[in-house]
Amino acid sequence: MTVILGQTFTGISIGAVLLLIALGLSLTFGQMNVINMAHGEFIMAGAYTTYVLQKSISGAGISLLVALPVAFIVSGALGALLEWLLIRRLYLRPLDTLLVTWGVSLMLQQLARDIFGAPNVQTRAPDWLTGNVTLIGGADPLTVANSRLFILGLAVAAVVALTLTLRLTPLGRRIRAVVQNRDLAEVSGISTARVDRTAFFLGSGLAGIAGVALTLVGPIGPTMGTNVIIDAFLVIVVGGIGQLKGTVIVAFVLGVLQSVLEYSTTLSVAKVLVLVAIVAFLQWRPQGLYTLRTRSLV
Amino acid sequence: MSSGSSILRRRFLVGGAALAAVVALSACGAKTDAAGSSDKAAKADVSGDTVKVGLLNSLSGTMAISEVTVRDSLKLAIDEINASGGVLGKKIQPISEDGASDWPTFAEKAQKLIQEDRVAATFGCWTSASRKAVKPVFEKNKSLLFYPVQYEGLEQSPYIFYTGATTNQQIVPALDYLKSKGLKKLYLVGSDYVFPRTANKIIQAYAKANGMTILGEDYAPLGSTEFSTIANKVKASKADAVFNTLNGDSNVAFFKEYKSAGLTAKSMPVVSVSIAEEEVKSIGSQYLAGQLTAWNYYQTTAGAANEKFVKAYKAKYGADKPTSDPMEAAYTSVHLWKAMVEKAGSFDPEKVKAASDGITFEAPEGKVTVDGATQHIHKTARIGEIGTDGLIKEVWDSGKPVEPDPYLKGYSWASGLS
Amino acid sequence: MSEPAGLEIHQLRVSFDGFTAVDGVDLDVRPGDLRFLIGPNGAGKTTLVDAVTGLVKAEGSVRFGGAELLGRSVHRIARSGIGRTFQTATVFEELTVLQNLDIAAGAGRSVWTMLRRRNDVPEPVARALETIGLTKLAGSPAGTLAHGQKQWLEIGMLLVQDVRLLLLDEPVAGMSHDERQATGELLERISAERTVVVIEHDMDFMRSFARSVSVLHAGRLLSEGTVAEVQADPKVQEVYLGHAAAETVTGVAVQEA
Amino acid sequence: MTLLHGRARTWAGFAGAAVLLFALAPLALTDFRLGLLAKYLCTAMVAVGICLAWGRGGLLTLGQGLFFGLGGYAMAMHLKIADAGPGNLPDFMQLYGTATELPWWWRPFANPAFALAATVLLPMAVAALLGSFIFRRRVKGAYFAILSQALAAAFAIWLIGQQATTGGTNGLTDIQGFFGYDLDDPVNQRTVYFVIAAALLLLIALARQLIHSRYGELLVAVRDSEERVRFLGYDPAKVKLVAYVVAAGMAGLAGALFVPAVGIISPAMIGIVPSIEFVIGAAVGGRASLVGAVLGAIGVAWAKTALSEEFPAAWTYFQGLLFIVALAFLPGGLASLGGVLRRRRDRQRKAAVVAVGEAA
Repeated sequence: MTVILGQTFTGISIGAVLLLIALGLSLTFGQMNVINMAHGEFIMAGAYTTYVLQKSISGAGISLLVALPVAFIVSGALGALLEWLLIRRLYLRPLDTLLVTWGVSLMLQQLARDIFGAPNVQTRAPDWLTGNVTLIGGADPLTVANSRLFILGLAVAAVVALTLTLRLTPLGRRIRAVVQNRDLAEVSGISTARVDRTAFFLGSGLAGIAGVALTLVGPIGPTMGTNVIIDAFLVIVVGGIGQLKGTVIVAFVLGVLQSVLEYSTTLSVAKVLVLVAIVAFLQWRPQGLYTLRTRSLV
Repeated sequence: MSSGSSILRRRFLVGGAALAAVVALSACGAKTDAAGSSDKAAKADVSGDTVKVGLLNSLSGTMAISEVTVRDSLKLAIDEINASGGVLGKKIQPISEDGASDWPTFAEKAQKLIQEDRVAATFGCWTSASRKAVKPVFEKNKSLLFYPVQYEGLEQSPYIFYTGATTNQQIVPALDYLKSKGLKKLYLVGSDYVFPRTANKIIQAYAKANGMTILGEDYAPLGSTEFSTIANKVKASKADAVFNTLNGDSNVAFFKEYKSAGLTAKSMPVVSVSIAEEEVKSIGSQYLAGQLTAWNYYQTTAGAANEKFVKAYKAKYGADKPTSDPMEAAYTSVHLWKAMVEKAGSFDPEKVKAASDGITFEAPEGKVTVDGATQHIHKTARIGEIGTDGLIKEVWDSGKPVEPDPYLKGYSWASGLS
Repeated sequence: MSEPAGLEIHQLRVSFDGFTAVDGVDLDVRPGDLRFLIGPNGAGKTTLVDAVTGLVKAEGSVRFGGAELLGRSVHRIARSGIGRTFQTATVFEELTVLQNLDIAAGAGRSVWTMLRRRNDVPEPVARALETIGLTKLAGSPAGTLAHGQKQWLEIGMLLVQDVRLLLLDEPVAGMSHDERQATGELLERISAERTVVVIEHDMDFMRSFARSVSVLHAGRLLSEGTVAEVQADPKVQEVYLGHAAAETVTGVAVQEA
Repeated sequence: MTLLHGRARTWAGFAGAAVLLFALAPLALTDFRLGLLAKYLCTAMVAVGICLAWGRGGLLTLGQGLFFGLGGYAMAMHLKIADAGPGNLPDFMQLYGTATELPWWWRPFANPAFALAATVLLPMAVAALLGSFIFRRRVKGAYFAILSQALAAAFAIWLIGQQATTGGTNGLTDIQGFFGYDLDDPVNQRTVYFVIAAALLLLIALARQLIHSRYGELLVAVRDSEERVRFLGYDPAKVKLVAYVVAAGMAGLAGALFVPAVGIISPAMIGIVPSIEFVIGAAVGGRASLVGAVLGAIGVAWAKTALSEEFPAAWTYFQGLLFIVALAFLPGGLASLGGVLRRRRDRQRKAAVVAVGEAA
């Protein structure tokens, strides 16, 4: 029983990481239909930002908290720059975007290698994040790592913030208007180019925040982005493009599925099974968990 | 009615011309080294006053995190040798190639170094997969590879010198150490490739013969960074110790998760065979302090040769750069090659091989001796404990260099392994 | 050439997420008719055509030449002799006019024929080229055609399919006066041998060429008859009062509605 | 008249390519470079299929590594069994495995005819199975692309996990012979190259026939407007399936011939990264043009070798830049360069004419 509960919690924490990684994509890929393979490198930029800040700010806790907004801005700015330089030329060719941003991703990885060195770098987690909380005591205690709780909290906060931004702010209304009907938005006086760039800034900024979170659980190195990028795309695709709630549900479901399967088999087998399950699921619901119903043909 | 397709036809013709250009370009690439030799054993080019050697390491891709430091260390050794007059009066000219963490690329670059650059010897490779990929290339071309990383044994190529530890110089001593400390229930965690799988087979056989029990065995694909479930399994097993054969990135995630699960070096120590000073630096002593590693060299290893090596390395690459076992083995391999060549009086691989037996070198890890029969090295086994300062402190050593035994022929419990 | 067939729609109902777009429509189009389907935006005209062609799920009954269509897949309905066009012309822009027509003519071809090159111009294709007046442009990519020519090509593609019923969604939207006239005459020629249903906003065009008219409003059939009968119907006048003028002006801009 | 002229051009093109591949390249290149060219030609064979499926059919086949791997492993399994000799296990199984006899799913590959057929038919069968589901459910665009990647990744992870029977991360290495011929011998290596070059020309001819057939026109129609094709009475799922399956067979054959050329097949040739690299070659050259895709694949593979030899520590910058420039600014690939320049010239000329007209 403890095992099942424990694995469920582990799954939720894996899901929280997946959610944070995928959240930015739900804007850039989900809303704007841009397949940005360099998203992983924006996550990497967030992680390196944490590393750099920790060199100048001594307190591990403070530097981590400072890193959150700074990484948001650093990765966001990188994203906006990429949008301005390349992606805006490619809005009508989503699949070309994939290959072009793949090239960008290669270059950013090499850049990280040249700036920070090829080996991974280290960040210190504050002491209040390295321990764990006991949920159920006894001989087989059920514990949850503080770092995982922090990431879960961060993921929930990010989802809420993103939802509120899209629902309540004028910017959010503009983004939704552009997503729903670009031409109509344009004739209504919305600068679609500016909205695109802002949305890209937000989505990439969220990748930066995910990067800060990843420093608590994984390696910080030039290839850290490639390790997670496909998982993130799968979450969006299975959740349904343009559907935030789909992304949230699927991230947690995949996390729990992975952790439960892994406990009874091995990591490799669990990964293969999850991938096969995803392929099978898309046969059943080719547009993902939630779909936007439209009358359009395409 | 064929106006549409005639455009395509014209393109095809244009394409033919472009193909010609491509072929011409690759031909240009080849011309730099003249003589399109169809001679099977490409002879090393030692005609000038320099001798070329190949450095074959992953400078991009996932393995770059480890292999770049090996290349740096190789370059240091070459600089030292050139500063003291070179080999047989010739300066060494290193040709660096990127294996790109991709095994077929390793094979391609190895072939390029041997056949196009006509190097006298090649130094490098890290993963067993890359070594397995290049092994036939070196054997077919009768050219030498010096492989500087500890590995799973069970191999003895006539054209490879293994300057890292084989299993009886690292894994077996580590098991002896655990046994001597009364840690008898083990959990095995490794990356999913040849070295961990073979190492764990050896550990299983050892455990069976020595009254130890293996409570679980888990593998993660190379590059995996999600270890919470494995940490849960390890914790639930209530093992005495964990034997860790994870490689690269995975270690970082594993140790972060290990600490988060509330496991410590006191409650359940981890013995790692792929965590050297460089990895400690990237994981953080916060997560590693007190954990054990098994190697043949640490930055703190005593001796004048090591002081000189560490000083030279830091002077060349920066005071914050640590030295580690694979870097030391790489550094040593160049010096061993030099000694072999000088004893043979020739760069010819066959003569070098013939001269190799008994060659010694005062390496940073202490005196090492080449075993001509296996082309492995006599090395001292060492267990170290990771300190809060990120350095590894030796807590045990084998006292004298251990004779290499890649097929574990001298261990009765290992008889069924190969 | 096969005989034209009629379309009998009975109590057709289509709903999306609780919104009923077509709400129990009965429609009887006789073989050889040139029927215009009019109505304000959101009346359910396009949805009705979608339902007939299998693009959206619907309840009720749609019979064509006596056979039930509802529940069949899109390409099967197409093979039974029904062809349609869309509000925006969808021809294959990268293929030539000839290739467009050849593909349209070839749904029943054998695998062997498909895998070989096309060496001549099939007879029905040549005839259709003549009918739509694009013989001279046969070798041009469809993407380079003028707007009106694309619509004609689309109609030509239906002709080579040998469809017995053509469903045309705003065929003259965005056309010049001359092009409209030519299109109207084309439709008259076609309807001699086939049944034609046209969704249209352009009232002048409707008055000039319709043989019969059905008026839809809010998913229901409001009125049916000849042009004169429908125009005289007070219900139609009520719905169209003030609408008609606006419709003809904005007909193009609101296409996506 | 024009027809004859066109045919003559085609034959001239093929003849030229044949002279280059069979006469000039072997004369001009060292054994090593010729071996590399053989490797490039294998990626070009994959590109032929990608040109058909993606360029003409609009299917972004981002998982060709899966089919390349199936073909490669089918061939390598046979060669390993043959190397080991009758009754013996392949070397890696003796080292890492526990079994004393061949696993059941290895056994059919001992038969050379079965293995050869499997290199092409196995990928095609897998593609047919996957495709019939995927296309009937109308999975397309980004979904199809990501799905393909997931499949390739799953296959690679599975292979890695089965070390005892697949060689794991190492893959199948150290392949010595090719149907009785010693691969050590440079003459035989050369023959392998000729086989690959001939296979490539054959695939190009096959793809050309398909592209210029009625099916080829229909495929383009499906790419441009799938719904429209459906209204014409075709089933687009079947049309796409044919292109997908043919492309898979080509990738399988490429994988099979890659094995004797390079002497190794490993999961490193199958996962996400190699799958993207296959597509990029075709895209840089020009996805819709057969010649463009083939030359693009050869060119990109060659550039990778040349750049990494010249700048071992910085070549990925150049590679990334190449992709960006070629794809962001030349959507039709290098094959469209001529057209782009011609259009620009025409526009300028037209502008000039207008200006003159206005002036008059």
